[in-house]
Parts: sequence; C-alpha cells; structure tokens
Amino acid sequence: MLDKTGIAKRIAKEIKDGYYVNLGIGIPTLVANYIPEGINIVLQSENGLLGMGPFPFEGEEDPDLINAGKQTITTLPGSSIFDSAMSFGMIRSQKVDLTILGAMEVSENGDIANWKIPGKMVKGMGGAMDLVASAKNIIVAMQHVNKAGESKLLSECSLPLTGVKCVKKIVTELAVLEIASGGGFRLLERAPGVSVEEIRKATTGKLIIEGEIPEMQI
Amino acid sequence: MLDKTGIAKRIAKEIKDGYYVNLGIGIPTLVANYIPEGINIVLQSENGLLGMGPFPFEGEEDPDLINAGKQTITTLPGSSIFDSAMSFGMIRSQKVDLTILGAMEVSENGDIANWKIPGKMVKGMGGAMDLVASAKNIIVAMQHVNKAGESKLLSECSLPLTGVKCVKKIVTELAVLEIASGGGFRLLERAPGVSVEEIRKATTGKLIIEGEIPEMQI
Amino acid sequence: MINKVVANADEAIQDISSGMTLMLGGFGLCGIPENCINALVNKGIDQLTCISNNAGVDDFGIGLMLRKRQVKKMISSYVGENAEFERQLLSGELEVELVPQGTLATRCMAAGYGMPAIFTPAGVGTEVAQGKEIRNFNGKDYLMEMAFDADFAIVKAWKGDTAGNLIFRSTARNFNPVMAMAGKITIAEVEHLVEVGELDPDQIHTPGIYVHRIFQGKDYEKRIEQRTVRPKE
Amino acid sequence: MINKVVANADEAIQDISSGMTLMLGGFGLCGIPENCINALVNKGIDQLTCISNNAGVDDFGIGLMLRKRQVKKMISSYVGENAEFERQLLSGELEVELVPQGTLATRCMAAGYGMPAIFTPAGVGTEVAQGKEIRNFNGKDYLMEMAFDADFAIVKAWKGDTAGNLIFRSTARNFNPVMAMAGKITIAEVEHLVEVGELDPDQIHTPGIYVHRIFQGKDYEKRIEQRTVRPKE
Repeated sequence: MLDKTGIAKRIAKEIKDGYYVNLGIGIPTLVANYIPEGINIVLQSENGLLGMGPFPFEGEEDPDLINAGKQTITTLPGSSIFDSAMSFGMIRSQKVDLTILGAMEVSENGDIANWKIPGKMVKGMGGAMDLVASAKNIIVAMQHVNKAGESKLLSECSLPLTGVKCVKKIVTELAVLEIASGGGFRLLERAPGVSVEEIRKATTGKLIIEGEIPEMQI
Repeated sequence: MLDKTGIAKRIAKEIKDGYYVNLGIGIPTLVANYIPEGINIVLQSENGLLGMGPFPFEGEEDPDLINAGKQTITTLPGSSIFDSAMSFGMIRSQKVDLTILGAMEVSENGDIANWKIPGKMVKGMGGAMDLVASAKNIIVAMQHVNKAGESKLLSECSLPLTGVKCVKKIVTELAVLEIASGGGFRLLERAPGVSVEEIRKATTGKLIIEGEIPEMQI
Repeated sequence: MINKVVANADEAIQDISSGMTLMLGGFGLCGIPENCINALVNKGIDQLTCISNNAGVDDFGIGLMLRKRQVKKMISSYVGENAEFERQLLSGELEVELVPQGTLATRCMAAGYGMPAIFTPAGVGTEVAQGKEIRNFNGKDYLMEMAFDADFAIVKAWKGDTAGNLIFRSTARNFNPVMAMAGKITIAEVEHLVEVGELDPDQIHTPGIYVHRIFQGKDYEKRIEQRTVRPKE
Repeated sequence: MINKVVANADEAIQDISSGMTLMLGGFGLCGIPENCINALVNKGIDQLTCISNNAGVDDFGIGLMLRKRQVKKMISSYVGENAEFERQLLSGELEVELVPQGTLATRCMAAGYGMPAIFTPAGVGTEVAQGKEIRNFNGKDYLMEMAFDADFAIVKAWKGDTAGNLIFRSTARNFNPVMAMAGKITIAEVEHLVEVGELDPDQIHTPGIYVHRIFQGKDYEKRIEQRTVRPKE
C-alpha cells in the first residue's frame, strides 16, 4: 500500500523528458519533487506561468507570483508569463503533454468527477473542466476508496461529471490502472504488498486482469 | 473642384479629438497631414501599431518598422506594438473610431467595392474587408467618376463587393455626401466652384438634395 | 497621444451604477484592482453582476463588496475561501454562475476581439453544457460559448502611461489583459503611472486603445492568500 | 528547461517535405524567416501550400520559392508586387486563396488556442462568404471560418532563448506570434539566441511551449519594400 508520497513517486515515472506538465492541487503537486535525474520538464500553472519553480525562501515571497493553487512560488531561468486566455489556449491546443489531477470518482470509460458534491457548497471547477476536456494524456492521482470505504473506480460516476472519456491512467494507493479502449480498468501494477484480490474488492467498475500483475517499482 | 490634397483636408475636418483612426493607402494617408491643431488622435496601422508617426529622417529607416502600406515609418511617445490577431481584434471590437479608405464604387445603400476587377490580376483584399465589416464609422475618399468618366456612386455596385451597408460618408473632388438611412446619397456640401447640377450629372445612384447645399469650408 | 488620466478611483468609477455588469481582474487576491474595489464599496451601489475568476476572501477583494451585499450575481470559476459568500449563496441572496476558467478567459477575449462566440471542449458532457449548442468539429464535440458583455472592466496593472498603455508584472497579469480588452469602458489602476515615451512599445501588454481611464493607485496591500516558503539552506 | 536548439536552418527544416502545408510569418518583407526560406529553396521540395500574408517579391522572400515553382497554393490576404506570381497565377500553375487579413490572423490564432472555428463579420455579403456558414448574433451577420491546420509554422523573431521563448521587435512582430502558436511543429529563427534566464519572463511574446526548434539565423538582409523618408530639417 502506498502513501501519498508513494503515489506521487509512481506517477513521476510516467513523465518523459521534454514534457510540459500541468499538476493539480494535492498529490499531483508532490509529483514535482520526484522527477527522475536527467528528465527535463516544464510545469505549467494555468494562472499564467510556464516554468514553475519551487517555493520561495522565507522572506522572498512575491505577492505577484503565485501558482494556480494561490501558493507563492518562484520562476526559473527560461520561465514565461502570459495571460489567462493564452494559458488555456495552450491547454486547449494540446501543447501541454500531461495533466495530473485528483478525482472523487472515475468511471470505467474514463469519465471523471472531481468538482461538485450535490448538497454541499460548490466552490467551482476552476480550470479542471478545461484541462480534462483538452489534455491528450490525463493521469488521475487518488485514493482507491473514499472515506466511507466505497470504491471510487465505478462503472458510472454518481457525482456530476467534470469531463467525459478523458482519463488515461489512474494511480492509487493500491494499483496502477489504465482505461481500456473498450472500457474497463485494466490493472497494470499492484502496490507493494497488495494482492490482486484486494484491488478487486476495492474496485466496483469492471476490472480487467490479464496475466500476471507485477508489483510496482518505485 | 478639389485636388487630392483638398479631399484629404476636407476629411481631416471629420476627425474628432480622441479618435483612433485607420487610414487606407492613397488619399486617406494624406489626411494625417491636415489634422487640426488641438485635435489629438492616434493612427492605427493594421500590421500591428498604434501611434504611427511620420516617415523617418533619411538614413534612419528601420526595416522592422513599417505601416500597412509597407512604408518605413516611425513610432511616437505612447506607441504600442501588437500582433496581427490583436490588431484585427481591436478593429472587429470597434475600438477604432474611424476608418478612411478609397473605393472603386460605392452604392446608395453603403456597399463598397474596392478590391477586385474581374479579368484583371487580383492582388487581394488585405485588411479592407475586416475594416469595412467592423468599423462604426467609414468615410470613403475617392474620385467621383472613374477614368472612363463613369460615376462611381451607383445604385448598385457592379464590381465584386468588399463590404455591404457600411459606408457612412463619401468625400470626392466634387462633394461631401452621406448614405441616407433609407438609402441614397444625401448631398451635404459642394466643392468650391462646383454646382449641384455638376454633382447630379456625375452621380448615377439616387442623389438626395434637400434645401440649399452649402459650399465646403476647408 | 490621447490622455486617459483621471485623478483617482472615485473619479474613475463615478458613473458605475447599481445593476451594472462589471469585470474585475485578478486571480485569487493576485493582481486585483484594490483601489477601485474600495471605491465601489464606499460608493455603496448594489445589484451588481461581477465577472471575476474568484470572489475574494471575507475581508479583502470582492469579499468586501459581498459583505455590503452589493453583488447580485457572481460569474466565476472558483469561489471558495469565503464564508460570507457561502452564507449568501446558501440563503439564496446571491446568485452564482460557475464557468470553467478557460471558458471565462476566452469569453473575455472574444469580447475584446469582436468575436460574438467561441467554441471550447470544456464542459462537454457535464452540467455546464446544459442549454448550450454542441457542435462537432473533426470528430470532437465543442460547446458554443458567448462573448461577455460588460459595462465596465476594472483591471490592475504594474505600470501604465498617460495614453493608457499597460504593463503587468509576473502572474498578476492573469485575467487583467483579457478583461481590459472586453469592457465597454475599461478602467485601469496602476502602481506606477508614467509619461508617454517611458514604456517600450514592444513591451506593452495592453495597448491604450482598450483603456478609457487610468490612475495611479495607492496603499496597495497585495495580500498573499497562501504563503508557502521553503527554509533557507 | 527543455532545450529546443538546432544548428541551423537546414537542420530545422530537414523533415519538411513536398506537399506539406507551411505557415510563414512576416508582413510584406518585414519579419520574414529569411534563413528558412533560403533553406527551403535549396532543399528543392515542391507542391507546398503556403499560408502567409504576402508572397514576397520577385527576388526575395517567398518569391524565391515561387521562382523555383515550389508552391502549389498560396493562402494570403495580398499578393501584389510580384511579376512571377502574377504569371503563374494567370497561367494556372499556381492556386491562390485570398483571405481577409484579419480572418487570416484569427484563423492562425484559433489553431493556437484550440478553437476549431471563429466568427467574423469580414467578408459577409462578398464572394469570400461563398459556401460558408453565416450566422446572426445580436442582429449582425458573421461568417464561420475554420482554424488553419499547418504541418509547420516558420517564424522569425528578434531574440530567443534555448527554451524557445521569443521576443519580436517592432512591427516585425505582425503574424509571427499567431503563426508560432499554430503549427503542429514550429520553427523559430532569431537574430539573437541567448541562454535561458537572459529574457525577462514578463516580456516574452511567444512562450517556448509553442516552439519546437530554434536557431540563430545569419546574414539577415531585412530588405525594405518601400523606403519612405522625410528630409532632415
């Protein structure tokens, strides 16, 4: 079973040299800490920055320089700043290679729900709907089950959707899965010490298990 | 009867303080030389410049700084540079107050033809179609008749159109006319020494003459 | 050049009245027009429709206008971190239209670029698509979204000149340039107002043609919403 | 940062082949990618579709490609000042699609912004509207125009860094930034190639994400098409 850091480390292995990557809030943000040596990537922050750097040193915070999570950050040599229209322009035109974000639910055809729970205060979708509708490659980082113990990998999402047929891969504390082209969660890897049976129990949607399922290498 | 300079001078009187103005090639370009004292305007050049200045001094030409007529020009304090999409963005959103351009024909409902003569090499419409389709105020500067002696103010244009129902006013060597809301060329002013009869003879489209027609003041 | 300078925020907003639609620049609390917001609060007009990516926090930014019940409707992409907002929303005092962030930005740009509508895939298959025209291009579905129509756009820039040319600083740029293009009347408050000729024409983000009024703001707080730092090594 | 540097124009265009669609930046002869055009001429490929506001002059710019009969079709807003062009057009060797200049620019921008189509009033009621969908918004007619689809965009900037960030100079900017966003692969030639960190992030016109290959060009002629001057007083 992985902790949040483990999920982030596993996702980091999906990132290829030369990628432009947009990281959502939460676990996805942690991914930036585990990019392998020799892999050069550029982080896009949808509020208008390419080349997001680390948090500033104490006392060097700049109120004019934040990321999409409203955290103070820094630029890097080669960074560029642009307005919100251009930012989502480059997202829509698929110049961003990979989007990593969290989810409340994912369905077996790749639908994602991550912005609204009926009856609760709705804060808004921010840039998530644009990102999921446009990205050519979307990896979801999330827990396999919710706090009530119910699977978040479903045959159909029960919550209002953020986007349809868009998720490519899911990394949870239990497993790595991809959305099969005909629908279904194809199990690719088990987390260390996790059995296929445990994954099967935690997955409500159609789980596809073909051959021996290897344990993740992190 | 006005010469080209006279037409330019008369049009210059139409320009109000605070106007952003786009000037076409030919007579319209001359208008810039006759802006009255105390009238501050900004010239827009659709290749991407606001605040077009005069031609450079000899030896100070900059190949990177041209106007839409491809002439070397200068900037002024307060000028700004932008790309072609923004340039036509500000034209389409009617931030440009006045467009002055030449024409081969104008019809009595304000249609304009100024880009193509069937059978002759067609060089293209450049930015003219965008300008005439978008501008809130369009003044045409042209000769009243063509080289064959035929009127260029017609009931309907015979040449392929550049835009429809867009011209507001016409200044020729003979007269100032406006397009009446119900159609027709309403005669506003006669050029010095030109009779209403001469204007009537030179105008094929419906000419509206109401009351005494004053002579232009230039 | 055409001079666009007004004395201060009060003069800049003097003809904004109750019931109007305003665009307000900024992302979170970053790059918001602090002076104009304060002037709007003092003016006390209400029934406003505000187009702004966020709604401020309880005691800063648009939150100040919410506290005085000046806002009838918010059009935003994300409205968290605001307890008063939540109270008004749940009680039905406040109307909210949630718009995907990219759609919000592009509907501003569309207004500034004279395009009545744009196509975006954002929201296809979700409740955002309800009642909207869906159109397929090259095998992919898009929503047709309409350009915004705002009486005033109020933006904040770093530097500006008397002709209304604007330069933004860092990620305080965000929605400001696209909103500056989109207002029927655009008001810009700047940290540094300079004479024409002091800004490089190549570096101007918003040409003065889009800006109707400009003034140098004062007492900028520039509050940080989430101060994240790392220790010095 | 991601390094986008290639050695020269020949390397940059090595996989451009006959029959492809290219966008070429510039307005008249101002801001054209001189090095890449020369390399395309030397490479000798043909049957190209070129999207460019103009078609150069007889002995410079795209005119050089026309002279070698490399161009099957020009998509431009204005193609005067070119006798060889005229000859090929009248003889039927060359196909030309004339597009209003703003439509040309906006169809580039649409591609770069992931918008499949845009609406513009330009050309309504003219032959440009033939076969196109017309749509009325708020009482005004607009044409629906499609985003361009180009295999390569080739642009020329003043400065660029190794990450592909570009800064243009004066009106040599013109179509270059919108085309840079629009190519499936974008090649930028620059007068000055610098290391990352040397360009101010706030002043970058084209972010490096849009640029796939960059190199420092050489021997720029920067020919002036219409030298207009006034005497020194």
